[in-house]
Amino acid sequence: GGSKDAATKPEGSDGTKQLIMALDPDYETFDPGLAYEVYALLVLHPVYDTLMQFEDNLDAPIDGIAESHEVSKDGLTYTFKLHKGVKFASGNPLSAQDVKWSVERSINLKGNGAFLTDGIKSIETPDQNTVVFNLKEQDASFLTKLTYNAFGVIDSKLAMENGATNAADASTSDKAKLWFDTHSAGSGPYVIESYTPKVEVVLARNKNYWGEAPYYDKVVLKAISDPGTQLMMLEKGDIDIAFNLGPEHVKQIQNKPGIEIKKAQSMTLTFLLMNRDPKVGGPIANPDVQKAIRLALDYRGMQTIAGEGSITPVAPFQVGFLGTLPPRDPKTAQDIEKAKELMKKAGYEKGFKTTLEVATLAVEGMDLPTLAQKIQNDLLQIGIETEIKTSDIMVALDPYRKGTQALSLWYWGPDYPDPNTQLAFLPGNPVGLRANWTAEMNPKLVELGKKAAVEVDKAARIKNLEDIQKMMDEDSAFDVLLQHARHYATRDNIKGTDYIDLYKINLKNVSAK
Amino acid sequence: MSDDIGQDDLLRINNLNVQFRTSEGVFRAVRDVSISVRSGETLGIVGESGSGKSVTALSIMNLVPNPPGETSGEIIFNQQNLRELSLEEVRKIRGNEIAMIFQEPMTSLNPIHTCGKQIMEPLLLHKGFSKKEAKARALELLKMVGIPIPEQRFKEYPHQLSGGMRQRVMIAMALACRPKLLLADEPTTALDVTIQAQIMELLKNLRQEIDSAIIMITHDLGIITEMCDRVVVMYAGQVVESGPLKELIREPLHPYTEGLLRSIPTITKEKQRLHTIEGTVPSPFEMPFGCSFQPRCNYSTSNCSEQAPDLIHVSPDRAVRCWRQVNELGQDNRRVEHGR
Amino acid sequence: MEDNVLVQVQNLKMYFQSESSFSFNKKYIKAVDDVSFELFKGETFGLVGESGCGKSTLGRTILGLYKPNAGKVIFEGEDIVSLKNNRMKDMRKKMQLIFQDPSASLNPRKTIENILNEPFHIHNVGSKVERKAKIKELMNRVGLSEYHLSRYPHEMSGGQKQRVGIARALTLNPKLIICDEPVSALDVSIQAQVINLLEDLQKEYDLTYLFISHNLSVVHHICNRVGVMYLGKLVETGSHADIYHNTQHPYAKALISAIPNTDPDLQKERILLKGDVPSPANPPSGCRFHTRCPEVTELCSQAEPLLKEVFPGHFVACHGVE
Amino acid sequence: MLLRIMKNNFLFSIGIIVCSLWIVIALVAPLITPYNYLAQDLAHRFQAPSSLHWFGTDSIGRDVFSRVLMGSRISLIAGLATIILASFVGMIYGGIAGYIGGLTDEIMMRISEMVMAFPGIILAMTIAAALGPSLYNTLLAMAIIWWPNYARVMRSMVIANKENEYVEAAKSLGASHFRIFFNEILPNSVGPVLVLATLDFGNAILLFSGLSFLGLGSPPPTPEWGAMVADGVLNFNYWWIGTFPGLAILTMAVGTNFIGDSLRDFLDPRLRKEL
Amino acid sequence: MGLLKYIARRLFFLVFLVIGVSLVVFVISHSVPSDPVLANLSQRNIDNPEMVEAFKAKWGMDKPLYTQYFIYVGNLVQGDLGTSIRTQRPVLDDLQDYFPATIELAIFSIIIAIIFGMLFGIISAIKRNSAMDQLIRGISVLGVSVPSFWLGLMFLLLFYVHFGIAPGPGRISPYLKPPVEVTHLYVIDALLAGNWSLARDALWHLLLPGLVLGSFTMGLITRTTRSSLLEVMSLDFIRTARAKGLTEKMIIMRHALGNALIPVVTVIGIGFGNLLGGMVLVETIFAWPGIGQYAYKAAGNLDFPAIIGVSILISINYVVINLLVDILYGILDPRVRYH
Ligand SMILES: Nc1ncnc2c1ncn2[C@@H]1O[C@H](COP(=O)(O)OP(=O)(O)OP(=O)(O)O)[C@@H](O)[C@H]1O
Ligand SMILES: Nc1ncnc2c1ncn2[C@@H]1O[C@H](COP(=O)(O)OP(=O)(O)OP(=O)(O)O)[C@@H](O)[C@H]1O
Ligand SMILES: [Mg+2]
Ligand SMILES: [Mg+2]
Repeated sequence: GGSKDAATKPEGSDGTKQLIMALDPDYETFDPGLAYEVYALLVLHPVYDTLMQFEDNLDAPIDGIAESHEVSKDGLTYTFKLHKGVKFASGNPLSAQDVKWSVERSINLKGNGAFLTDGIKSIETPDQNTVVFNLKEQDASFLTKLTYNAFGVIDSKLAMENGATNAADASTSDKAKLWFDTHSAGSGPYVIESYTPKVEVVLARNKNYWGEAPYYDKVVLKAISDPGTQLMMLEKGDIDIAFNLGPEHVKQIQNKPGIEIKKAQSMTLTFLLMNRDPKVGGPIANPDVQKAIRLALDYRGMQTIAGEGSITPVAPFQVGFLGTLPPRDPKTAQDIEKAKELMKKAGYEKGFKTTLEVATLAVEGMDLPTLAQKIQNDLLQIGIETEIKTSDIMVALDPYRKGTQALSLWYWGPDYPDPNTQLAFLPGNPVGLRANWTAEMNPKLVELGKKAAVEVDKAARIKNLEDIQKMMDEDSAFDVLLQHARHYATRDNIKGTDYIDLYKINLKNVSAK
Repeated sequence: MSDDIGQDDLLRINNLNVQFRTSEGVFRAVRDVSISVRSGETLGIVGESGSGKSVTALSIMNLVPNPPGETSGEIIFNQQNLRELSLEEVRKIRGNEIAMIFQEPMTSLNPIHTCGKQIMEPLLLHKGFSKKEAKARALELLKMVGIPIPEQRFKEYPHQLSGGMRQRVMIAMALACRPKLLLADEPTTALDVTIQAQIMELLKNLRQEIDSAIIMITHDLGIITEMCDRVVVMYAGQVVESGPLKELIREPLHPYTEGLLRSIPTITKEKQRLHTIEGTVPSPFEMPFGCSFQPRCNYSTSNCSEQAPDLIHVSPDRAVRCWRQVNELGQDNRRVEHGR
Repeated sequence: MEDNVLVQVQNLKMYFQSESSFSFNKKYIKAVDDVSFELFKGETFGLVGESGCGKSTLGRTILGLYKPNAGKVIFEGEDIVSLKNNRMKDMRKKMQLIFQDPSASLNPRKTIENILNEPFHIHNVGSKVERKAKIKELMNRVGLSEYHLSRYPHEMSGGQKQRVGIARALTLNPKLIICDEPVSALDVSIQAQVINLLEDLQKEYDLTYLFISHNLSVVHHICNRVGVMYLGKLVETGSHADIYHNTQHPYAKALISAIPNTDPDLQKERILLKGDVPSPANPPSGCRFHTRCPEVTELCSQAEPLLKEVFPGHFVACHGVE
Repeated sequence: MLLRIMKNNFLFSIGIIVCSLWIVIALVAPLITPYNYLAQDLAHRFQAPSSLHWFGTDSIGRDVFSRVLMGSRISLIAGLATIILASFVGMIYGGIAGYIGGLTDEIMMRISEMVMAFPGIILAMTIAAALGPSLYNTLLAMAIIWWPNYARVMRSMVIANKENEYVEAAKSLGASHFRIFFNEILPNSVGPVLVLATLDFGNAILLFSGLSFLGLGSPPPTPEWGAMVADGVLNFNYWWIGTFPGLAILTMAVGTNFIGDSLRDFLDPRLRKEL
Repeated sequence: MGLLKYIARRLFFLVFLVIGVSLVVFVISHSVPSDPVLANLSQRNIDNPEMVEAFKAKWGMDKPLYTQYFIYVGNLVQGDLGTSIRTQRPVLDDLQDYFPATIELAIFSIIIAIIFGMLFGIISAIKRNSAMDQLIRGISVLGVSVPSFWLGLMFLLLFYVHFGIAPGPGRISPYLKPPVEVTHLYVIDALLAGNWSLARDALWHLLLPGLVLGSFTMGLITRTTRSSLLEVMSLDFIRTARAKGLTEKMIIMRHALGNALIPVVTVIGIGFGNLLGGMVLVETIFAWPGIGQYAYKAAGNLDFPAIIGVSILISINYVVINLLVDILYGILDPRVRYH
């Protein structure tokens, strides 16, 4: 950091101001048309401008590179006016054609984030500064989707010079991915200066930036997977932000000078999947057993493990989204007696044995297998004996997606910041089906879900969503265990480091105090 | 005590004892051995495997590994008791005044140095030669031991040489500093018959040239017969008989020597049934009481198993360790310490 | 063929490959190269020569332990080289081997009794009682006591171990015993015991010995006929007297003159050979001995001399001998 | 013999004492653990070592001391199983290669060399990732990494023993290959392999703990030392969580290696005389 | 001449090895229940058959197994290791990025291990059975017994966190910029660039991981040096040297050491191989951006092109090191001739 005292950390040799952030990144590419990892936007948001963006919170997207936008009455046509005189970092002028080219490229690359563009019927550019999107059907979350890097505006001239294309066969003919990994073609305040996988990404100031210049000359994102290491380095002043800390780590540095602990509500959920198919789940498939399990768990204990600030939503809808009910009271949520009764009713008074599958990874600093052991412990109280089966996430995904896990522990992050993304958990929908929770099993809930997806009236939407949650509290193949808190820490001489789930930290805003 | 020892003795070993402390127990490999060698003379030591021949030779050089070996006795070389010298002083004698040729030419040379270098080493060490002088002398030595193209062999490594060649290199090395005493521990046993003949011939010729005393250790009586002036016979760590070659061969006094001589087939003898010494050499841990040879001896009497005989002189030059001789000599027996 | 021939060796060749099987140019060590001779019933045939000249290989090839590259070994009229497994197994009973190193030839993990029982097991002969009786008899015969039966080889002396080896060779009543340096590892005083034992057994069991040794004095003592080998070739064969008193081949002469002599009064002229034995991997051309021969002529390096009968029963392979 | 070596060798004695201690602990672990090694107590998580919890408590309030004690069982079993499995496979493989010799030997040894060249831990990770981490899969992977060592030793032993005259004696008696191999060669060849296996025990425990550190051992809540150290890394600031299981691995490995090291010396005939 | 032939033979084996290794990984990779498609496509896209098809076509997974393997080997022959499914970069590029870090650390720690291992071993052998010997043997056994992941943790806790005398994880301090890459070895590159402080920083960062990584090899080398020296000291030619009148010091320096080092060279080769294996653990602890971490990630993602790539790289490395060891062997030991 530029303001840091030189004793702990010398400036860059030329006196440049630099921000060093340590994180355990998952990004694999910086091609805006392909990147769809959790941390992709942390890097790409300050590099590629989007039409819409979030500033401090996820309430509603605001204009980004668009000066203004208009939505047609039928909700099928979105018209954006671009800021005038914007130049890319290369010096090339930014025009509506660039926007159209970029989005078309994303569509045709068929990358992991391409589903965000699914609703687009066509794109028009009536003039240099106007872009018009025509949608196939109404989409209440379209503006939110526009904040993603799939809609990041690329310097099409520069990109094409380096092998990029927006042609229909782009998924095979586009050759620019490797170039994008170590270069950038955006108009944001930073450019990608270098990228050494597993080591660091260096962002440097875009000298041609059209907006207000950022504070730092350089932002270095160090890949340090181990939270303990991040913590040590932060303590030493070697880094400015330690982003992947567990709840326990921050406790250790609570009173250390020079460090500011940050805590925020993340949108990540951890939940228990309970299969509804008796062929897969055996006794687990019984709805009474599932309810018993929900009652048997010690949510307070789990929140202790997940760390301060974590809560337990009633249903798979994050607190912070529109229409989400207040979280469970962990003190009263557990009711062993009632759970035992339900077990008896289901005919499993003596309990049974089953397997609890869990991926070996940490969710927001909490080790999932540790949580699994807690669940194992709790379930023993109502006679359910579980054997934990751990596997690597990539291996575990297979049976999860095929719906062959009886009882498993999973996490979920929203695809885009809107409650509609959570409807996937409903019966008959993709996530619901992973528990073999089919539409016939709860037609009423399915009905409500369908209504929620198209409802545009805000009040009606809220009511609708609340009904869904209440119903899912009674009957659900999922038990939401936690909505995590995000713990991280910074040196106390920097600001603008508040958490925002989409970007993690909006690097555009970080500066010295 | 022994008054009949001439001052011309180059080496005199008095009451040498070597014992080894091993995991199985302590045993005496060399017991009360007394030997002397005059300068210029060749002394042969024969005896069965394990009878202590090599250990005796090694203890002259102070090379018996300690632990496990413990040595006592006197080794007087050139009027100096080697056992009382410091290690530093002994080193100055080793390889310089006393040199040794070992049984195994295959393993006794360092595999990673050239032959030349190994021959030069004692010269540089003891004689203060310059490298150049040492090399010249080494080449000379190689020629002397009958190695063709010495310049080339000089540069070669031991593994590039045949067994006979290696033994020649060993000999050249031992002779480098013109030692006064040369210990040859079975220098030909590992070699082929024709090569063995070559080496023997070489040693015989060299003996005249270099004028050093030689102790020749072997279990081949043929070699003894051809090379030696005097012979010492060892059995189970003791000297059992000693004397001038011809006398000893013609008229062995100790039953072991006698048996040994008669049990060897020779091409000069007529074909007849071989004489045998029954039984085997006793284990060093289970030495028989009394005379060590008594269990195998045809002449053994009750006396033999009760008390060990001393080495006695039957003539100024001959000694034997046997009760039979003691009894024959009657009261005249005298205890001696030097096998003459 | 005479009736009293037990084994007839004809043009036997045994080559070893010197390189690993992956290499491109294979080299051969011609350990035994075109050797022919006969063994008569009840005789002791001595085989002498320097180390590496192929004595052991020849012995083992005769036994069928190696498959020869060429030639025949006719044992009682049957060529054992071409025998199939089962017939070969039967044939094995008739021929046995005694080794040089008495410690190496006994399995250290078996008791003497087990070792001696092994031949019966393999050929499945005799009842338990019979076997036991036979073993006891043999033990007595080779001069060991019954209490040795429960011992392990390492608990015995070299001479005793060699006796066990001999007993084992006798279990199946063989006709031919190949003694590969049976006494060279033994101490002088024990050597005589074993030699006497071998002589006694020969008489008693009507055995034929092929006696390999490089000790010419021992061979002189025990053998009726002698063969001298040099680099895989037989250079001279003949009766005991032929070889020791009417030596023809220059190599055999040198060999005999090299024997150290135990009579201090006898001074004899020694024929010293130049240099070392060449490697059997690339033997010299012509007569293999020509590089060291004191009587070498021009012809020797060009043509290989054949084994010719120069006197009745006395064969020599040398250009210089008529 | 044992006592005699012990008397003369300080390190060996330590090794014997430490190993016996661990074996005793493993045998009686359930009887002496102060707490149930599975019992969670979220109210008392991350307790520093105290008189109540000698080694402190972990992230869900389990007693680290009890878990360390119980962990000795898995470590010992894993070490033993790997060694047995690997030496068994290696012995058969190496024995066959050595006995048959020639091209077969050449090919078989190239294959085992290939396995040796193969980065073992990556192989183990791949197998575990593919089949899912479990004790069996991990042990299997370890045995796959490990056997070529034994194959090599066994092969050289067999080749050396094959040349022995007693083998030739059996051959000349007409013994079958089967008999020669199993009766004459094998009993004289397994000794050094078994010795190597014993000496290798500590290494197997180390490798196993390394793999379980990477999350490739048996699933939680099994008290595996490697996994416990990993937990300690995760909860970096509570030093006791990782330190004590690490010390346990260390002492067990040191103990076996002290024994192995001294035995190696003792079994080397050249050095034995002087011991 | 003989040497060249020998090298040619080893290189021939290398081809065999590469094929073998790739085949093994290939077989494992395709006989496992998990599916790299699932592992690498987003949840949304998995549900979209078109996307899955596109993905499979892109990675050639729609073809039969043996065809896939032949395609792979075909590419391999042309030096193309394929593209990593996870990073979507050519595996060769990935390896070029990750391998230098590993090599730098490995070389550093092997040097430490060799220096200290041999020194300790020699002292220990000379002072056989003394307290010093027992101490050194204790240390060497400790070295081979200590779990590297744990030692790394302890080192960091103590020297970095607690005492603050050692640098933290990573190849250089986070605020420094890596040197211009020439050899990709930071220390050397920094020296080449004349940047002394950077070189020192990089070297300093090598210390802890280097020690941790090298501890096992050091113990091994100590042990081997000791026993090999003791063994050599009991050989006949040492007795010959004594008989020549050399002092003990001369005997050790001139006659024993040269012979004793021959087996040590083999152990160094083995140790180096071990280092690369142990990398996964140490790199994880020290956030070292090397091949170990890459492999760990690749295995977790069932990224088989990457796993095969790493495996081949490390196997080749193993063979090359063994080749070097053999050549060194020939230099140290004149008896060894490569026919
Ligand atoms: N370093 C040693 N440690 C223990 N015992 C030893 C040592 N050196 C020799 N011995 C023992 O001392 C005894 C005498 O050995 P020595 O080598 O002198 O016999 P030798 O007469 O030379 O026999 P050979 O003819 O076999 O060479 C033997 O029993 C031998 O085992
Ligand atoms: N199994 C084998 N493989 C390869 N070469 C062999 C084999 N056996 C013997 N040879 C070689 O064949 C040659 C003859 O060996 P053989 O053992 O027959 O000689 P020998 O006359 O018995 O010698 P020694 O007197 O030393 O016992 C030698 O060069 C030897 O190296
Ligand atoms: Mg000796
Ligand atoms: Mg032989």
